Amino acid sequence: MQLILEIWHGSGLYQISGGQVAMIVICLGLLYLGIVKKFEPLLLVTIGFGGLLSNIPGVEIATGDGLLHLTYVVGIETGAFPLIIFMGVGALTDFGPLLANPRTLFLGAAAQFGIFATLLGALGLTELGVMDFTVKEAAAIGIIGGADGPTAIYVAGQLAPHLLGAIAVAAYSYMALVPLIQPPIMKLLTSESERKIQMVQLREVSKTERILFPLTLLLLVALLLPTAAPLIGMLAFGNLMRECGVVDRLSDTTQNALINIVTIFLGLAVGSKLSADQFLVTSTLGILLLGMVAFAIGTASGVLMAKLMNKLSTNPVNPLIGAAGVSAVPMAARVANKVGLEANPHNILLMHAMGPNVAGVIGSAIAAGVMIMFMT
Amino acid sequence: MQLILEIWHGSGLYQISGGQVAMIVICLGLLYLGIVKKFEPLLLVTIGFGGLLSNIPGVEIATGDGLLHLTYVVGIETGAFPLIIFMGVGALTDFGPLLANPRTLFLGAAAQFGIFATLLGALGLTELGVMDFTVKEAAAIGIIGGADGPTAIYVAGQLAPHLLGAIAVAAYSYMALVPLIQPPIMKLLTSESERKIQMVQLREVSKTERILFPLTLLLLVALLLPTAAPLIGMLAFGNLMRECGVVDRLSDTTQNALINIVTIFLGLAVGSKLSADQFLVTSTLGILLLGMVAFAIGTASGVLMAKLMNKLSTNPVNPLIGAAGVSAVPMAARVANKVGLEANPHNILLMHAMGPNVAGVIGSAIAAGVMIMFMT
Amino acid sequence: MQLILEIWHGSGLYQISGGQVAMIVICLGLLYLGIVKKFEPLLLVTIGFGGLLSNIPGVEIATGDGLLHLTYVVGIETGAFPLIIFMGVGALTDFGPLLANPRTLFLGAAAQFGIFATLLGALGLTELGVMDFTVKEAAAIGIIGGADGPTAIYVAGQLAPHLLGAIAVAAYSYMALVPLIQPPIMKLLTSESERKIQMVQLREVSKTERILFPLTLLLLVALLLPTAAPLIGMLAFGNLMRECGVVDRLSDTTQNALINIVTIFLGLAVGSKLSADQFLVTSTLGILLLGMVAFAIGTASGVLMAKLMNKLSTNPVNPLIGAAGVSAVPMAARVANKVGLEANPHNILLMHAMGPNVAGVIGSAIAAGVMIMFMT
Amino acid sequence: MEQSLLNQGVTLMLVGMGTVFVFLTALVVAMSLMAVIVRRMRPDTAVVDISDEEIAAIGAAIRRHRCK
Amino acid sequence: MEQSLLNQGVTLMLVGMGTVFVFLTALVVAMSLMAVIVRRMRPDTAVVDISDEEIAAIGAAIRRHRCK
Amino acid sequence: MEQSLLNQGVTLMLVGMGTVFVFLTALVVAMSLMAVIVRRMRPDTAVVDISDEEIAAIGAAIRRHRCK
Ligand code: NA
Ligand code: NA
Ligand code: NA
Repeated sequence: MQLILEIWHGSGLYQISGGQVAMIVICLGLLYLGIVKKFEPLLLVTIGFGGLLSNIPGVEIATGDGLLHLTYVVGIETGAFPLIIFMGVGALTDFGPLLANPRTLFLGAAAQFGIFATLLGALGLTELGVMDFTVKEAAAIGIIGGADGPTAIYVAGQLAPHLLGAIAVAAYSYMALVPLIQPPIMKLLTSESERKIQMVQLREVSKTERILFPLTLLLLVALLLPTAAPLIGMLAFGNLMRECGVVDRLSDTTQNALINIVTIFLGLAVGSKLSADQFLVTSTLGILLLGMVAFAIGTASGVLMAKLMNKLSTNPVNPLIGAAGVSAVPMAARVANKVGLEANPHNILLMHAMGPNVAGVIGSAIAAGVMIMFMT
Repeated sequence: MQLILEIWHGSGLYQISGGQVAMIVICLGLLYLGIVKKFEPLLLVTIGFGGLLSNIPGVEIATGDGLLHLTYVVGIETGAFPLIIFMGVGALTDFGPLLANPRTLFLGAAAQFGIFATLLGALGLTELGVMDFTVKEAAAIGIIGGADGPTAIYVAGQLAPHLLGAIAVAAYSYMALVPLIQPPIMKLLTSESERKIQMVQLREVSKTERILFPLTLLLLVALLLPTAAPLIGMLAFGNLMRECGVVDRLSDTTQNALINIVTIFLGLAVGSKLSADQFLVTSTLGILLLGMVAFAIGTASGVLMAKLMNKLSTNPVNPLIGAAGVSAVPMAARVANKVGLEANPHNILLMHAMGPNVAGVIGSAIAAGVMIMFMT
Repeated sequence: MQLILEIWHGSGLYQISGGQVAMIVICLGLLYLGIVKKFEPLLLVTIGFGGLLSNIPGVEIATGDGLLHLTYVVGIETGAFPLIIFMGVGALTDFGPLLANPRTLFLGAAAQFGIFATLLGALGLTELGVMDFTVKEAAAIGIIGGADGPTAIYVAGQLAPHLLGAIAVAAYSYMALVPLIQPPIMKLLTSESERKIQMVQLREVSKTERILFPLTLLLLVALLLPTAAPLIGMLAFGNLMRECGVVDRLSDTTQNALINIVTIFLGLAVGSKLSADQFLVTSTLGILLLGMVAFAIGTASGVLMAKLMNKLSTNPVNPLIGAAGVSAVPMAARVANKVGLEANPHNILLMHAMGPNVAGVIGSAIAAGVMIMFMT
Repeated sequence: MEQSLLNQGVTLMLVGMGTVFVFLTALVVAMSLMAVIVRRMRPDTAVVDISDEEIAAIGAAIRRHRCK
Repeated sequence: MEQSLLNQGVTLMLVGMGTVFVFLTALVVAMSLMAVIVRRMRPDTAVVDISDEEIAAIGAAIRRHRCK
Repeated sequence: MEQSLLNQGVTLMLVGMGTVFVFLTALVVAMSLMAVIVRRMRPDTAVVDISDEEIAAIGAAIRRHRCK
């Protein structure tokens, strides 16, 4: 009898809190978005399932000696997982479109305005007494506007680990929602004739340029902004392995087994931050709201920058590709392409949009470096 | 001269103990079973070689800063390796036959009687003064009857790490011996006409059911028996990745590179517990004996449960598939199929036996959860 | 204004030292050798890039909590990475040519003279006051003559971690330079007629012999020189997985995903020792010089041993294959083949040279075991 | 009062097997319910759509990878 | 004197966006320079040689692996 | 009495090369013995059986994987 009572007291039904029930529903929602809606499934499925595991009462999974907590300590607190993912992203990324048209870097730069505007917004809400964010927290929230998952996780892990769950969920959710968030903004800020602008065919990029690019990028970071060097360095390393042509077996493993393994454990570890007591706080609401704003401002800034460039240059740029500057690779570039096709069914913008798209990855990493330099 | 003496004193010939010689012979025996007899080669080869390395005198491999000891600390003491293997098992397992015929879960439940009967046996031997096991040790020994390697290693690592070597060796050896241990018991408990029972074709299982199954399983564990959640959770996660269809690259890596890498190091780490001073103790003999009993009782319970179900239901079950309830996937299901073919050459039981077979994996994990709940 | 000053003070341009500039140039040189000259690209590209990252001023990458430093602590200080690489080498190595012609082991033994002669040289330079090496450091430097990267890294990590960068760079660079270093020595020590010696076709080696070889090797090490057991043990384990035929999925993963992942992080971790303050010391120059000498002496010893064997035996050996005894698999064997073809265009020595080539791997590991036994 | 080891064992056995059966019975019920609900909602056609799109996405990824 | 949070935010925004633009401008300049230099030196033919040899090496490795 | 560094080096060299040669000689002997024993026992046919069954098992695994 006493034993049955012990089982009952050990059961989830007895121990579960309302917050945990709510989080289980939220995590099932993330799984729904990932599986049925196919929104960033690699991360939403793993984060969502990690979140489920983290809200099971009465067992150490996301705490203490639990596997998810150990994974978090080993992989996220050290920064290792996001950096390895960045190496994988480098190995998967073709910087050719950027090399063919370096000007598009400015679009990737402009879109980072979303990051800093959101930082300002977070501090503004605090000043107004609506929220209560420190500067570090505001910076970590702002980076959602970078539309780059590993960068957001890396920065949040360094500056505001207690907000990491909400920040990662916001970052990946909004990256998935890019096809819904961006088009209205893009159409609002451009005229029909601007959206019809055709761009000249991209030139071919030589193998030598491809090999020298990651080295150039790294050296520039080393000289100008060393705090961005871990992120940019791993990106450049992955890309050098991809392009140099002599270590293809390492590049293949980085693009497949390694990035997949790290993605699984990164997702579970991020999920460990979706426990009810860490996620169900008022700041989460603020983070989700500010994250959305960040995406919108980033999109707008990219488009406006493209329009400004058209004012200053004779070689016109279709302003739609400016929206791809937020990164969210390759979704944002596809969105730019799709909106462009609506205006002109013969205008394929995809490769042109890949330039600002990958530039956005670099831009966010630089913005992350700025944040880390001033905050630590 | 003095240096040559130093070499002689540093040599294995000078330092080796009788126990180490015995263990080297035993480990060569495990390798023989794995390589020539093809008994569970993935584990017996790695455990056997790890055992060889652990009995080399005068060098830290399975102790101190040695690689095998570090691997043990990192992978087994934390529970990480068996849990990751369970994720891999989930990604490799098709729960379709179980979904098509949920009743077979009862067979998987019944076969767990081997676990608890063995626990009782171990305590009985202690009461009689033949052996000297604590309740925790008895529980860890009983789990051998679960016929599931990672579950046995996980439970032993939590409850009785000093017995882990013997328990793992017993578990994998008897899983390999299933084709020898089970048939006589199956034939003893069934009549020729029972063995000839044909079962109705399994219905098709929809993709939606397959996706919902791991989630249902996890939620039920969360509500009823949270201490089983780490094992069941990782199993369900692996299976969700397999079935959801949107993260195939993660599922493929889990089924291949990841589970292979972890298997190698799990085997070596378990082998580090085969050092003479840890393995050559009287309790090992008791463990091997009790493990054998556990398998036999589990097999019998599964068969008898099937016969009981036939008494209560009009839709008959071939009692041979009850033996598959011990798990030992997929060997036990193949044995049931083979014994069935002997009685009726047109009766293919394989898919029917896969139901109780995978149910046995879930059943053992639940039994493990019960043990851990009461012992820690 | 103050913030801009802060950015300037945080920039690399402000903080960089002359030594760091020099090291960046050196690392770009390593990348050039790896990418353009294709010298051991798997290691020179990863080490070179790791070295670049380590010389970025003002950010923790190769120090403190930086990823490369953590990787070094986890993978090299523990010895795990070189041991796992050795396992991979075992899984990639075909010991058939050695089994077909065991005599070639003597060539692999003789070539290790380079190791000990260099040790002596390092101590001699210290006695002369030119350099200042301890016995441990001299031993770690000598192992460069083993022409085996993981062995050199393993020994240096154990005996002289502060010299690891220079030793690893020397080892891999000279392994890559084998086609330039060896031929003149080989031609100097052999006559035209010796280089024309044809060798009898190798016999077929049975599967059983291939399976028993790694076990024989391990048992012999266990009995004679346990301090070599970690290295030889992992080599034997990898080779057993390769040859036993029942764990092909583990062997495949070891040969691909696992060794590739570890190579990437090993290279980065070694690169973390190329920071200016650790690499730009006078001892580095001595190490580079002595390493070159070690290679030359090892080559010469192998060739001379082959000539000695021809004096004592009626079944002649082409002395060119003696040079392959330094290991540097498979480059040294290819060089022996190429020089042989120059003398006799119909004489294919490649498979004959693979025997001493893989024997050299075993020989260096044994020499490493001797060093570690006396030094620790 | 201390229980004898054997008594503890018997209790554990009863409670343990009981828990296993209760859990697996609950799972049978849950699975049967799920099957009924799923078959009533027939969302499978939608799911098939997914896999088609997935295949296209994988194909695109492979092409992108090949023509680097 | 402590800055208000909002002031800090504005400063960070200006300095941050400034840094991003300075850096990416420098990168545009560096890339353009690089492109000019590379096109002047035309070392691409040499690079193509590399990949040929690589392919041969991979092929050899595969063959060696197969005929174990 | 402390040995000079050079003396230590000479001793290490002699002992080290001696050990390497002793070990590799023992290995030559062991391998030759092994070859003789193996050829006398001719167990290779049995081994070939193994690989056949293995291939079947792998084939089955692949099929199982494909028809998930
Ligand atoms: Na971005
Ligand atoms: Na079981
Ligand atoms: Na060597």
